[in-house]
Amino acid sequence: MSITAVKDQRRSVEEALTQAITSLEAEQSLKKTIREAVDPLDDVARSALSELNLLHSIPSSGHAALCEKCLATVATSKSHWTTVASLIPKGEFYRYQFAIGPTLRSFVTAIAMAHFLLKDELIPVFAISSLLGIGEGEIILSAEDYLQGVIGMVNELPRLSINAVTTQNFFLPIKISAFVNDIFASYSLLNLRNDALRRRFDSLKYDVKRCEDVVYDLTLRGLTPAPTSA
Amino acid sequence: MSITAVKDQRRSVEEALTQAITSLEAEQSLKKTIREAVDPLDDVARSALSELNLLHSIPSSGHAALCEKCLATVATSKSHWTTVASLIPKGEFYRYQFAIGPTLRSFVTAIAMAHFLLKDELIPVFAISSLLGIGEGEIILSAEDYLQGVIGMVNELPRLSINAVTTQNFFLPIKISAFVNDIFASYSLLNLRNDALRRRFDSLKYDVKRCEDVVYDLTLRGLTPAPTSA
Amino acid sequence: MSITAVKDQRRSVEEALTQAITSLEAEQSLKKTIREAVDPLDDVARSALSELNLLHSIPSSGHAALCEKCLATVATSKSHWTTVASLIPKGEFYRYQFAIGPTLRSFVTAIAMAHFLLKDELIPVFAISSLLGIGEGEIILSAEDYLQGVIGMVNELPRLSINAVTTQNFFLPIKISAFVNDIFASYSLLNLRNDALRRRFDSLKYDVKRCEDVVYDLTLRGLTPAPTSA
Amino acid sequence: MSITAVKDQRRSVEEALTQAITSLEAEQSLKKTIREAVDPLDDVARSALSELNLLHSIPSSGHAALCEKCLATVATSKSHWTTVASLIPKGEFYRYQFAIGPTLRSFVTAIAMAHFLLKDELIPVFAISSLLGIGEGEIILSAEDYLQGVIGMVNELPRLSINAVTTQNFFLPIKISAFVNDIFASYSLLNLRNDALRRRFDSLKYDVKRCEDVVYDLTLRGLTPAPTSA
Amino acid sequence: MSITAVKDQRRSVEEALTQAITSLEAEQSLKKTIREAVDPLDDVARSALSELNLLHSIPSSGHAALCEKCLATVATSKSHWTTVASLIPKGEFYRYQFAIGPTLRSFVTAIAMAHFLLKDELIPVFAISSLLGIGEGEIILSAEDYLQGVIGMVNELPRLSINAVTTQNFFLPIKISAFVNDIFASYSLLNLRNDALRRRFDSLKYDVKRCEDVVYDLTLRGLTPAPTSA
Amino acid sequence: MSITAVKDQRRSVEEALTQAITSLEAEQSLKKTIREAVDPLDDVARSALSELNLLHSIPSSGHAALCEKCLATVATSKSHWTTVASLIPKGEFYRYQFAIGPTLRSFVTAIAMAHFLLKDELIPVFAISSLLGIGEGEIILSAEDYLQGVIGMVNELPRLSINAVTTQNFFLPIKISAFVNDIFASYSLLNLRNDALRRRFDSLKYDVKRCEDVVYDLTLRGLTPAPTSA
Amino acid sequence: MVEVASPSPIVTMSRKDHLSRTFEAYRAEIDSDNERRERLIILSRSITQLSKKLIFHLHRGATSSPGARAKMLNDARTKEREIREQFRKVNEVLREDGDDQGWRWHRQVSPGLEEYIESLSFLHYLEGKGLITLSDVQAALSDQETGDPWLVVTPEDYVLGISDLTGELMRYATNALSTGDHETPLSVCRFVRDVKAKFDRIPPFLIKPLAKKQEETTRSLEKIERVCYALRLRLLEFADRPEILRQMAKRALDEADREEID
Amino acid sequence: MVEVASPSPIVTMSRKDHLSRTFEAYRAEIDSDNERRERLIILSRSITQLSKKLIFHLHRGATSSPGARAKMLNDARTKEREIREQFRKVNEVLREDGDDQGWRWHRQVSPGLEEYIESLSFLHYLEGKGLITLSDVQAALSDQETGDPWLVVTPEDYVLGISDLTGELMRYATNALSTGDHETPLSVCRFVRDVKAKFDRIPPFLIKPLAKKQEETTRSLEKIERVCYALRLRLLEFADRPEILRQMAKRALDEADREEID
Ligand SMILES: [Mn+2]
Ligand SMILES: [Mn+2]
Repeated sequence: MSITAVKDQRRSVEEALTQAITSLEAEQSLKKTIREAVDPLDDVARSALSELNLLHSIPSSGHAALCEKCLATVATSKSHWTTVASLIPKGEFYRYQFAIGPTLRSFVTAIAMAHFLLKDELIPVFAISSLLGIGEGEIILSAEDYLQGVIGMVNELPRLSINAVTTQNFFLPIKISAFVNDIFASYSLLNLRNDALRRRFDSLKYDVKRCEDVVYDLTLRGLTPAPTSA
Repeated sequence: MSITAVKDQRRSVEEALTQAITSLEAEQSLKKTIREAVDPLDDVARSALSELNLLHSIPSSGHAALCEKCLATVATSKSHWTTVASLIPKGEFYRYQFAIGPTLRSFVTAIAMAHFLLKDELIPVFAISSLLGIGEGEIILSAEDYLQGVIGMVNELPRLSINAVTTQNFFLPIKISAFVNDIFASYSLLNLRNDALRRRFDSLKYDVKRCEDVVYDLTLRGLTPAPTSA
Repeated sequence: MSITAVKDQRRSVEEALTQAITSLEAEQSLKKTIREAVDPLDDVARSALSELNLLHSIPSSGHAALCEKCLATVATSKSHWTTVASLIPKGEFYRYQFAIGPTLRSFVTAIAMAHFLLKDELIPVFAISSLLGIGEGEIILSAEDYLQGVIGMVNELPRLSINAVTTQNFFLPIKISAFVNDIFASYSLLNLRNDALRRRFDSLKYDVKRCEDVVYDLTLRGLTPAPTSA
Repeated sequence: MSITAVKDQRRSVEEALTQAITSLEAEQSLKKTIREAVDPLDDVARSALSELNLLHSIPSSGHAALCEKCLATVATSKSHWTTVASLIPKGEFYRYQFAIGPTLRSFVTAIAMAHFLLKDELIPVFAISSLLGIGEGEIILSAEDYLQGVIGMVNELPRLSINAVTTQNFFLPIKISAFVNDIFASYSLLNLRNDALRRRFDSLKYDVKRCEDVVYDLTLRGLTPAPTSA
Repeated sequence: MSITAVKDQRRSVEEALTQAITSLEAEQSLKKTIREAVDPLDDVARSALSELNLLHSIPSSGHAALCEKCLATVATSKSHWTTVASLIPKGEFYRYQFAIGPTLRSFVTAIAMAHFLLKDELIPVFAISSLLGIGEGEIILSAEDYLQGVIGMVNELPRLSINAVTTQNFFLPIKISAFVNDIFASYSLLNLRNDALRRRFDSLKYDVKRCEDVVYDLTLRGLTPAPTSA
Repeated sequence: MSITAVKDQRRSVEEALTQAITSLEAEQSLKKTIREAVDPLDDVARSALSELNLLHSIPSSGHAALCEKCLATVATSKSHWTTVASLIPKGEFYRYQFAIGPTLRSFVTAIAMAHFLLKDELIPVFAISSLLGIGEGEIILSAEDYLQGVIGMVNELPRLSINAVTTQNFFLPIKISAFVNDIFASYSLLNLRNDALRRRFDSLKYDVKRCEDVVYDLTLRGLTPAPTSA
Repeated sequence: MVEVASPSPIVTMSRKDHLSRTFEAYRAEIDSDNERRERLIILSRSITQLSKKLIFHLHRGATSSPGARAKMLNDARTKEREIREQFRKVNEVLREDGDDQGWRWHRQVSPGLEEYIESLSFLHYLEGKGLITLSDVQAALSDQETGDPWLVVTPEDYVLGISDLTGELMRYATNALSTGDHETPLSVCRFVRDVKAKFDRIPPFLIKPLAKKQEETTRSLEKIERVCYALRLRLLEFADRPEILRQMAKRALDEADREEID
Repeated sequence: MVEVASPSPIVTMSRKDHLSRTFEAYRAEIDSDNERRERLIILSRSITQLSKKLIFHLHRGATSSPGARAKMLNDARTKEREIREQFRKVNEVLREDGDDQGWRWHRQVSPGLEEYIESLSFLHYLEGKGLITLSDVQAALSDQETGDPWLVVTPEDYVLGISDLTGELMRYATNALSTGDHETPLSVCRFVRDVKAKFDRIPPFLIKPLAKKQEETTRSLEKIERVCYALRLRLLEFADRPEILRQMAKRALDEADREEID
C-alpha cells in the first residue's frame, strides 16, 4: 500500500465517521434538551394529580371546585408544551416519544378524571389535545398514550368509590360503577396484541369488580335506590 | 342519574374509546404489514452476508468478484425498500424504526465490507443510502444504525485477517490492521453516552489487538515488508 | 483429504441440512396456517364471553335467553373447528396444542358458564367436545384445558353473585355458592404439580369464600329462606 | 538496560505499590472491623422490631407499654453507636455508609412506629439522631436513610390496621389511615429521581388504599363515628 | 381524634418530611452538578489516552515526545479539578466518589503509562496527585483507584510490546516484560478480598504471559541480547 | 381452642425452633472457626506458589533448590492441617469441604509442580496427603480436588517452557512437553460431567499444543537433539 | 544428551502406563459417583412427589367432620411410612459410598428432604401436636431399631421445610373458614405468627435462602390475618343473631357428614 | 322456594357424587401422567449420560493410529446400540399413553434426544460418512423391523444436536493437531464452516434457541480457524525443512502406536 493510498484510506475513514459521529452527538444533545424541557411538565402533572388526590378526603360538595382547579393547573402547561413542540424537528416526534409519552399519559389521567367528575363523560382525544394546546404542533397524543392514560384514571376510581362511602356519599359509587363498566365493555371488544396495554387492560377487570363490590355493600344495607334497568 | 344521563355517558365513552381503539388497531395492523414487508429484506441481507462469508475460505484472487456479487445482491433489495418506504406515513419513520433499523444495520455491514475490500475505503452514509435507493423516501439511515453496522463489519475483520494467512495472503492482514486502527482512532474521540453503542465500541479495541497480533506474527517470520512510518 | 472426499463431505452437509431446513420450513408454515385458522375462533370466544358479561347487568329473568344466545354463538364455531382439525396431521395434536389450548379454554369457560345457569350442573368434557364438533377429529380437549377452563368460569361466579344481589336476585347467590362448593370439593381430589393448574386451583378457595360471604350476608338480613339441613 | 537501572525500576515499583497496597489493606481491615461493630446493632434493631411485632396480637391497651419497651431497647444501642462512630476516620462516613445505612433504616422504622403510636406524630430526623446518640459523632442519618426507614414503617401499618379490627380496636384504623394519608401527600410533592426511593414510594400508594379499605369496612358497619370534614 | 389533634399530627408529618425531602433534593442536585463538572475532565482523559494510542503506530524514537505531550494535556485538567474540589462539601468526598473515581482511574492509567516510558519507573500516588493538583483539596486519590488505574496501564503493555516488534524495536518488549513482571510480583503478595480488584488482578497474569511470549519469540530468533541475570 | 391448648401450641413452637436455631448457630460458629483455621493455610499456599513463580526468571540450575524450598514451605503447614482436621466432627468432612477444597487445590498445584521438576513424575494423591499430614485425620483429598489441582499445575507449564527458552534452557521444554502429553492422555480416560472439572479439562489441550509448539520451534532451529523414535 | 532429552522408552512407557492405571481408577470412581448422583436425584424427586401427594391428602380431610378426619390422619400415617421407605433406599445408596451421614450427597437429596419435612410437619400439626422438632424429624429418618440416622437432617433443611409449612397452613386456615370453623383460622394465625417471629430473629447470614422464604411466609401470614379480619367483621354483624352463625356452621358440618357417609 | 333455593339432598348428593366420580377419573389420569413424566425424565437423563460417555469414548480414540481407531469405532457402535435400547424403553412408556409419536411428552425427552443426536452425528462423522441426515437419525430411532418410529425426531432436535456437534469437532481438530495430523483441522474447518453457513441462512424465528447456539458455533469455528492459522505459520517456517515436520509427525504416531500395543 503506497503512502498516498494509506492517506486516502485514512481520510475516507475520518470523513465518513466524523459526519456520522457529529450527527449522533447532535441527536444525543437534543434528547437531553428535550428531556429537560419536559421536566417542568412533569411538575405540572404531579401538581394536578396531587390536587385530585384531595378528592379522596373532602366531602363531595367540594369535588367540582377541585376539578376546576385541577384543569386550571393543567392549563398552565400550555406554554411548556409549545416549547417542547418547538424543539422537535419536523417529522421526528416518534424519535422522542419515549421522553414525552409518559408525561402525556399523566396529563390524560388527570384531565379525564376531572372531566368525568364534572361532566360525567369520557373526554375524547381531541379535547385533551386542545386543552394542552398541542393540536397544531409537532406533538402527537397517540391512541396508545390516550388509552393508557384513561386506564390510569380508571385505576383510581375504586378508591374514590370507597372513600365516597366513608364520607357518606352513596351516590358516587353507583355513578362510578356504571362508568367503569362502560369503559370496560368498550375495551373488551379490542383485540389487544399490544403487550403493555394488554397487561393494564387486565387490571381494569379488577377495578370493575371493586366498584361493583361497593355498590353491592350499599345495596345490601339499603343505602342505594334500587337499580333501574340501566 | 336519569336514564338519559346514563345513555349520554355511555355514548361519550363509546365514542371516545372507539375512535382511539380504531386508531390503535390501524397502527397495530400497519406495524404488522411493515414487519412483513421487511422480511424479504432480511432474506436479502442474510444472502449478502452469507456470500461474503466465502471470503474466509477462497483465495484472495476471488475477493473482488465476490464483493461485486454481494453488491449486486444488495442492489436487488431496492424495490423492497421502495415498498417499505411507501408504507410509512409521512413523518412517522421513527415510529417504525424499531422494525427497520436492525435490517439496515445488516445492510451497512455487508456493503461496508464489500466496499472496503474493493476500494480500501470506509463507505459514507449517503453512498449506502443511494445503493439502497432510500435517499428520497421516508426511510432514514440514522447515524446510530450506520455506526453499529460499521462496527459489525469491523468485528468480522480479525477473522478475515487470520483466514487470509491460512490461505497464504500476507498482504490483506496489513491492510486490515491499518483500516481497523483508523476506525478505532476516529471512534475513540466520540463521547459516547449511548450505552448500546458504548458496549460495542469496547469490542473494537479487542478487534484492533487481534488484527495487530496477526501482523506481528507475520513480521516476526519476515513475511511482510518492513513497516514504513505510516 | 482428496478432492473427491472434500466434495463428498461438502455434499453431505448440503444435503443433510437442506433436508432438515425444508422440513423446518414446512413445520413453520403449518404452524402459521393453524394459528391463522385459530384467529376467527378467538373472535368467537371473545364474542361469547362478551355476551355473558351482560349477565352482570341485566335482570335474572333474561339470563336463560342470554345463555342460549351464547351457546348459539359458540355453535357458529363448528365449521372453524373442522377447518383447524383438518389441518392437524394425524396423531400430532400435542405438537400444536400450544396454539389451540388457550382458545379451547376460553370456550370451556363460556360454555360451562351458560350450561350452569341453564342446567345447574357442570358440563362434562364430552358434551363440550360435541358442542364444538371436535369429538371425531384430531383435536383433543385435554383434561388440563378442561380443568383450567372450568376454573375460569368459577372465577367469574363471585362477581355474578354480587351483581345478582344488586339486581335484587337473592336466589342465584345460593345456587352459585352450592355449585362452587361442589366444584371446589371435586378439585380437592386432585394431586397437582406446582404448575399453572395448581396456582389456579389455589385461587378457587377465595371464590368459595366470597360466594359464601354473600349467602351469609343475605341470611343475616333474612333475604333468603333459612337453609335447611342441606 | 543496566543492572542498576533494572534495580531502580524494581525498587520504584515496589515502593509505589507497597504503599498503595498497605493502605488498601488497612481500609479492607477497617471495613471488616466496622461491619463487625455494626453486627450487635443489627441484633438490637431486630429485637426492637420483633417487640413491635407483638402490636399485631395484643389488645390496644398494651400498645403504649410495648412502645416504651421498644424505645428502651433502642436506647441500649447508644454505646454501640459510640463505638462505631469512633471507628470512622474523620470525614469518611460516606465511605462506610454502605455498611451502616441499612441498620440505621431499621432503627428509623422501629422508632418512628413507636413514636407514632405513643404521640401520634411523625418523629423528625434530629429526634432520632438524639435517641441514638449519634448527633455529635461521625455518623450521619442521611435524608435518604430517614425517608426509607419511614416508608418501612408505613408498610407495616395496613397490617396493623387489619389486626386492630380483629382485636376489636376500631379507633386505631382511623388514626392510621389519616397518618398514612398525610405522609403520602407530603411524599407526592417530591420530585423523585432516586430510583430505589421511587420504587418504594410507589408501594405507599398501595398502603394508603389498604388502610382506607379498613375504614370503609368499619364505616359500612357503623363501627366508626361519622367522618368529620377532616 | 379532635380536630386540633388531627392538625398537630398533620403538621408534624409535614415538617418532618419537608425537611428531609428538601435535603434529599439538594443532594440530588449537587450530584448532578458534580457529574457535569466531571464531564470536561473525562474529555481531557479521553484526549490523553487517545494521544498515547499513537504509541502503537509510531517509531519508538517519537515515544518520549508523545509522552511529554500527553503529560501536558493532563496538566490542562488542573483548573477543572479545582472546580470539582470546590463543589464537594467538606468531609463528603466519599459520598461523590462514585462519580469521580472512574475519571481518576483514567488519569492514573495515562500518567503511569507516560511516566513509565519516560522514566522507566512506576509513578507513586503522591506524584499523580500533585500532577493533577488535587493534593490539598477535597479530592482523594484512593489506593483502590490508583491500583485499578495502574492495572489499566499494564493491560495496554502487551499490545505495545507486540507493536514495538512490528516497528522493529526489539528492546522495548524486554523492558516491558521486566516491568510487568515486577508489578505482578508486588500485586501477588496482596491478600485481595476486594472483588473488583481481584478480577482485574487475574487479568494481570495474562498480560505477564503475553509479554513473556514476545520475549520468547525474539529470543528464539536471536533478535535479543542473551538475558542477563536480571 | 382452650387456653391450655393455646399455651401448648405456643410452647411447642418455642421449643422446636429454639432447638433448631441453637443448632444452626453452633454450625455457623464451627464454620467460622474452620474458615479462620484455614486462613493461615491459604497464606502458606500463596507463599509456596509465589516461590515457584521465581522458576520463570531464574536459571534452571536453581530450579531444584527452589522446589525443595517450596516443599519445605509446604511442610510448615502440617500443624495447621492437624488443627483443621481436629475441628471437623467425625464423618463430616464433606460438610466443610466448601471451605477447605480450594486451599487443598492450591497445595496440590504447588506440590505437583515441585515434584515434577524434581522427579519428572506426577505425584500421587497419597504422597500429597502424607506431605500435608492429612492421611489419618478427617480431611479428605478428594479425586476432584486432586484432579483440579493437577490441572492448575499443567496450566503453568507452557509459561515455564517459554521462559526456559528465554533463559537458554532447551532441555526443559522437551521434558515438559512429554509430561503434559502423558497427563492429557490420562485425563482423556475420564468421563466428565459438564462441571468445573470438564471446563478445566477442555483448557488442557491448549496447554499441550503450546508446549509442543515450543518443541517444534527448538527442533526447527536445531536447538535440541532430533527426537528419537520415542 | 539424547538419553536425557527423551528418556528411554521403557521409563516413559512406565510413567504413562502407571498414569493410565491410576486414571482408570479415577474413571471408575467418577463413573460410579455420577451414577450414584443420578440415583439419589431420582429418589429425591420421588420423595418430593410422594410428599406433595401426602399434603394434598391432608388438605382433603383436614376440614371434614371428626370421624372422617381421624380416618384421613390414619391413612396419612401409612403414606408417610411409604415415604420413609424411600429414605431407607437413600441410605442404602449412601452406604455404598461409605458416606453414612449423607454429607457428600446432601445437595442432591435436600430438595426431597425439605418437601418431606413440610408434609410431615403438616401431619404432625393436624394431629394436634404443634410444631414438630428437628430431633423428631431426625428420629423419623433413622433406623427404628439401631437409631442410626439414614441421613443427617440439618437445621437448614428443617427451617426451610417449616417455612414452607406456613404456606400450607394458610390454605388450611382459608379452607376451614368455609366450613364454619371459626377457631382454626385464629389458632393457625397465632401459630404462624409465632413461627414467623422466631424466624425473624435469625440473623440473615445464618441461612441465606430463608430471607426469600420469609417474604412468602409474610404473604401467607397476611392472608391468614385477612381471614381472621373477615371473620371478626362477620362475627360483629352476627353478634345479635348467633342462631344464624349456628345455622351456617351446621350447614357446613352437614356437608362434611354427607361426604363421610358416601 | 325452600325447595328451589337449596335443592333436595338427593339431587345435591347426586351432583356432588357425580362430580366426585368424574374427578376421581381425573385424579387417576393426572397421577399417571405425572408418573409417566417422571419416568420419561429419568430415561432422558440416562440417555444424556450415556451419550456424553460415548462422546468421551470417541474423543479418546479419534486421534489414535488407524488400528486403534477402528477398534474404537467398533466399540462405539456397541455403546450406541445401548443408547437406542433406552429409546425403545421411551417408546414403551409413550405407547402406554397411546401417544405413539411422542408429541405430548416431547419436551421431557428432547434434552436426551439432542445429546444423542450430538453423539451419533459425531460417530457418523468419524466413520468418514460426513453429516448424518435427519432421516438417518429417525431410522436409527425406529423399530428395525416394522420401521415404526419410537418417537418422532423433529428438525429442531436435529438442528440443535448438530449445532452441539460443532463444539465436539472443535475439540477433535485441536487434539488432532498435537498428533501431527495436519489434514484433520483443515477438513474439520471446512465442515464446520459449511454447517455454520447453512445455519446462518435459517431465519431466526424458525428455531429460536439456535441463535444462542450459533454464537457458540461461531466461537468453535474461530478456534478451529486459529488452529489452521497456527498450522499455516508452522508449515511456512518449516517450508524448507520438511524432514522436521516428518520427524515430529512420526514422533506423534509412535506415541499413538505405543498406546495401541499396551
Ligand atoms: Mn408447599
Ligand atoms: Mn457437547
